Amino acid sequence: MTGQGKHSLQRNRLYPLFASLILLSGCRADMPGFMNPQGPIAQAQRHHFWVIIALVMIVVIPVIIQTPLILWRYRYRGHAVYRPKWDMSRWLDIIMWAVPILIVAILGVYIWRQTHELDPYRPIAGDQPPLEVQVVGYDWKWLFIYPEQGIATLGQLVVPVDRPISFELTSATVLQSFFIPALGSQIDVMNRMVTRLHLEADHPGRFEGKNMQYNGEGFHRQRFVTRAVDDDAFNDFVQRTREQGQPLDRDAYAIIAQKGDNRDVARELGLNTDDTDAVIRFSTVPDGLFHTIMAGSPIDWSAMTITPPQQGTTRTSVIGGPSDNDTAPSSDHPSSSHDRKEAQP
Amino acid sequence: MSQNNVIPIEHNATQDAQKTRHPGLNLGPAHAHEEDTREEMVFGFWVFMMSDLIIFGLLFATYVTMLGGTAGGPGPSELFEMKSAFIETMLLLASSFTFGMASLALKYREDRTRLVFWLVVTLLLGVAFLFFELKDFHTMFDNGGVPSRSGYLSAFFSLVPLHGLHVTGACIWLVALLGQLAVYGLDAPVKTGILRLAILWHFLDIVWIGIFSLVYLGGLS
Amino acid sequence: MSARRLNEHEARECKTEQRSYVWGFALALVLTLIPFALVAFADIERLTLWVTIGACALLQVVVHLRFFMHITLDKNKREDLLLILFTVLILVILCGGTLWILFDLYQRMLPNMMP
Amino acid sequence: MSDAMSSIFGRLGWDALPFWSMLHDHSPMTLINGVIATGAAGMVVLGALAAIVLVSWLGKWKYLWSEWLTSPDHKKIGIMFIVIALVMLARAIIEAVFMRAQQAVGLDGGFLTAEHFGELFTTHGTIMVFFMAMPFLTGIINYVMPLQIGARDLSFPVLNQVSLGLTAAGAALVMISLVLAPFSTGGWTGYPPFTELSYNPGAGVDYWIWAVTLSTLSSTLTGINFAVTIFKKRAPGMKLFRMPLFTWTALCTAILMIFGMPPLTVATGLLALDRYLDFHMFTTDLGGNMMNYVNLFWAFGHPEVYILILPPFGIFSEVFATFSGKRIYGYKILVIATMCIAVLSFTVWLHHFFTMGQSAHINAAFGIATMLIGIPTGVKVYDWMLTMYRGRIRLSVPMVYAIGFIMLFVLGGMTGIILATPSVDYQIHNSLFLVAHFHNMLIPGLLFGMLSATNFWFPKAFGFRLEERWGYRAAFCWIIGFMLAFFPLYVLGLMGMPRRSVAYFEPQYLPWTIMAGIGALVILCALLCLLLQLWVSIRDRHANNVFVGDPLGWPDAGMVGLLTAAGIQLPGAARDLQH
Repeated sequence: MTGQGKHSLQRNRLYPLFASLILLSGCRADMPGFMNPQGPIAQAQRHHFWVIIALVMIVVIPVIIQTPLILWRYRYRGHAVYRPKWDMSRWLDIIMWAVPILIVAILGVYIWRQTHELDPYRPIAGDQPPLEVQVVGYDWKWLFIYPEQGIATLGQLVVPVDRPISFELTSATVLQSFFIPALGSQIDVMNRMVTRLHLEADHPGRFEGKNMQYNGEGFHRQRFVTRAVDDDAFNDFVQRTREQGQPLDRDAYAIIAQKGDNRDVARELGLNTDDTDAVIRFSTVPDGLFHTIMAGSPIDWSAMTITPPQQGTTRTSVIGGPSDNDTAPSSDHPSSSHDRKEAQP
Repeated sequence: MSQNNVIPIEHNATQDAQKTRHPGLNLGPAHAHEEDTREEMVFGFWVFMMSDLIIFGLLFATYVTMLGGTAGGPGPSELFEMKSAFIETMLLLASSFTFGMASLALKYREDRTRLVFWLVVTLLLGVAFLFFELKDFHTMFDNGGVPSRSGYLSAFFSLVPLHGLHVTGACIWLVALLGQLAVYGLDAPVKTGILRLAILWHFLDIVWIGIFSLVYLGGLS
Repeated sequence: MSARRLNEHEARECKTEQRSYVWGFALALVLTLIPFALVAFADIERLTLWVTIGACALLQVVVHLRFFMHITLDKNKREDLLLILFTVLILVILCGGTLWILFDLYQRMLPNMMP
Repeated sequence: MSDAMSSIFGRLGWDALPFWSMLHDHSPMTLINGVIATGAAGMVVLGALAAIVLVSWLGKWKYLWSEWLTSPDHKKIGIMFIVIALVMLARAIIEAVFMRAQQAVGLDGGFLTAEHFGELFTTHGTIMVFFMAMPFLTGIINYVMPLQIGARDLSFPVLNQVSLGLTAAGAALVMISLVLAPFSTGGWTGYPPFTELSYNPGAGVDYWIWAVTLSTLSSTLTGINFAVTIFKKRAPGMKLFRMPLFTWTALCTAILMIFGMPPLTVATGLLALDRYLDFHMFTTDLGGNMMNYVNLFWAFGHPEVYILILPPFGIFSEVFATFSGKRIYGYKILVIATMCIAVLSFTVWLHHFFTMGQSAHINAAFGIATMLIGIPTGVKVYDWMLTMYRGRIRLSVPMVYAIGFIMLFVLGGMTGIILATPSVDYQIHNSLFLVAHFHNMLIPGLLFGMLSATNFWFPKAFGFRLEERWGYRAAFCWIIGFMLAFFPLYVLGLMGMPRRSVAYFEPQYLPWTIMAGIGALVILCALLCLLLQLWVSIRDRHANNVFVGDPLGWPDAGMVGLLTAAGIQLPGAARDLQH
């Protein structure tokens, strides 16, 4: 990825300095994570990462270089000067305290500003209003609710490119940590609490998403794919989900709430599960589902209005034309929505 | 090993033995020898108390953060009674004073009768405090204030009964010391024991100041 | 097991110390009665009430330390005074930090836990 | 009958035995894991039996009981602490090798079940912190510090025995968990609500709570003992600012133990109340609030980090001075820096949970406070370099560890500053980058320090030197193994690999996990070298005797300082060290 962001200038200057680390990290082009950022937040984080390394190197490099030199020069059998009683030098002391204090002062100002700028609660400015996504962590899967669109997905998060995404997150079970490394910050999710996160993707693509906080034996399987697509493809995804997804009703929810990963849910729902990226789409979601889960109160299905399928026009304004960027679902599972080999828009 | 040959270990016994060299409670001129060896014991106990104080402090902070966690259960205004809190406070304060009298009896007169008298009074006050506290808890339980009801009540029952447990421990220690007094007389270990118990007793009274101010008065106001 | 006879100096010292205990008890009593009376009888604003209760409690702690536990500014008590002050510093850091962090967290994600 | 059984065994059933599931389920995965678990349990049982048989065969029960187990002597208690630490170190390293081996083949598979892996990382962390690091440094301080200040023993010898007993009991619990019922899978931090009864009803978390609480109490009492000893039992003339640096760091560590351990006591105590008495401190329902657990745990956890690292700082100060044949550079500055670190360590604990959702100004404040600690630490590193400067450096075994420490520790410091930056921490929190960082601090810092101290002071304790060739081999294996095992984890962390995951699905991770696996094997070699070093040294002990014609024994730097303070002239080698 060649950087196109605002920080590209500094990066170009800094990177040759750290060629060794980049070499260490191997083939950068397909390196997952924020070293290969796909959004402004991750890009800024990579930038901070290198700035801090550069500043701290002022203290670290002399130690790494001088220690072997001292070892050689003052070796026991050497003939260098020997001053066993020398144990104080005012000037050296002043430098030794002043340099780190200065570095920390610079870092302190820098950190104060960057921490506020990259606060996950802080909305990202953009031309379009942010896309609202509600995330619920289960043992061991993530449910994504699109409240404006009235749909939900499991195991896959589809977001439009270049549009800020505003997440509200909670957990239906224990502490978890929601993380899409290529896009930016992780944030803890906890039952009865709502955390906020703002991200944006500026390149289309498929990125790994995961849980970072251990929560039992299925922890390593609690993954999802983030697909960043253009607006048309996103609208198409919404449309298709409304038409072909299955309702998130009491039975489906009971399956989700059990322990198990995406594949287990797909199997229980009777979907084809030979894929590691089992993707389940829900055409309707009970209103206020997220906050009910958050509060831990039992979901009263009868009292909740179900968004009627295929009448989404009342709830959304962004349905585009039927341009078909997504592959069609398999014909023998009309209600399922596996898209295993999506074409990249 | 070698160090024993060369290092004089003991403190100079004559070195201000008459003065009270250690802070807090101390023995008087009649106890010059114990005064000299007891210093580490008492200082160590102070350090232990300070470590304990951190535990209490964090439980106080936890209690404050859990004030909102009543989960629809009973809160402070429904559960606490001003009268019993006041009685408990008075009992504990009085016991602190009577223990002070006991310390004085030990320090100056080495008067066993007077010492035992004040210690017994202190013990009775402590037991009375515990009785009222338990009665309080009983009332709370009757009114639905059980720790499993809510996070708030859990925080309450991890703070206040811990103080009660300390008082119970102090009372048991006091009984043990009275026993030692009866069997061994007023020897050095018993004297330092009384000193340390006095520190614990006053310390528990200080913790109770926090409890009645923050938990009871704060909750009732 | 009769009491030891005190010489004149000791007797005076004993008297002084006894008086100090009584003083301490009286002060502590007053500082206890004030907040209880305020909560029970007075009808004042909550914040003022809390500040008064807190001030009385702090004063009473000082009274206990001074009169019952004999922590003074004397040089030979310096070690314990420092120990206590250091403990107070750590307590302030830990408890203050706990309250700061948790109430901030409540505000941002758990508003119903705000008391 | 069944009532009696259940009152004895509680929730324990036959399925608590490690081979039980293997008997009923014959799938390869269960078999492999059953064999591993049974092997571990067998080693515990056989090890205990072997020890019993050996002592009986040698007829040493009475000696063991009266000279060691009931001895209040600080030197013997110190040595027993170190023995516990070494046994637990061996176990935890073997566990680490299993974990690294699993991840080396863990691309969508591997040979360990997730449950088993969870127990491994939990026991590894718990053991390394509470039953390796703490006993090791407690043992060394116990042995050395009273000698350095000229005290005959600690202030409270019986309390010292109690501390040893508590630690031993905790370590025994962790060992028993290999045989009866598996350990917790909640990690060494034991975050609720995962460790609450509703999510984790088994005995594992209870093992964890009891083991950790016992160790915590032990450390609190030890801290009190050390602090009072240093304040009250110094020999005349041993003013505070004449104390050897190791004693200074011991004092600061003791203070941190006294004030840093109570938060953990509170956290585990409240968790225990939740589990046993149906409290709701950290539950998800009824007003419980797990964030406070995290807060309390790290209010302990950060001072703990400095409890672990300060004594090695002191040890390295002595080692650098001794083997450079030179005075320590900037004694007073080092003391002041140590005290700065000790106080600052109470102000930074939030950086362990930057991602929990608090405001940016809190994150930034704690991030900056964290970086402040970097200042005195950096000064210390430069002081050590200047101690070597213009000296005559002998690269003995303790010095090799010290050099490895100084070079690797600054790298760990750098990654520490990176992690202390909240905006970057949002990326690498909970990832293997973090794991690499704290191993980078604790292996070159704590472990190298302890091994350095062992090599340095062993002759003082036993009268003969540790053999050098195997010592060098162990040291180099440690340094190389550390780099091979943990530098790849930095890269993996940057690629977003979470810690504690038994398997992964990104093929890009594979080369790095394999490299880390090889590193773990090298570390295993280092452990073997250590054992061989001990064995060879004991075998050739007469050749390495240091007490020939030297009535003062082995003069360590601290002793020299002490003797000088007491105005005593030293013969021979000791006098060289004085200048």
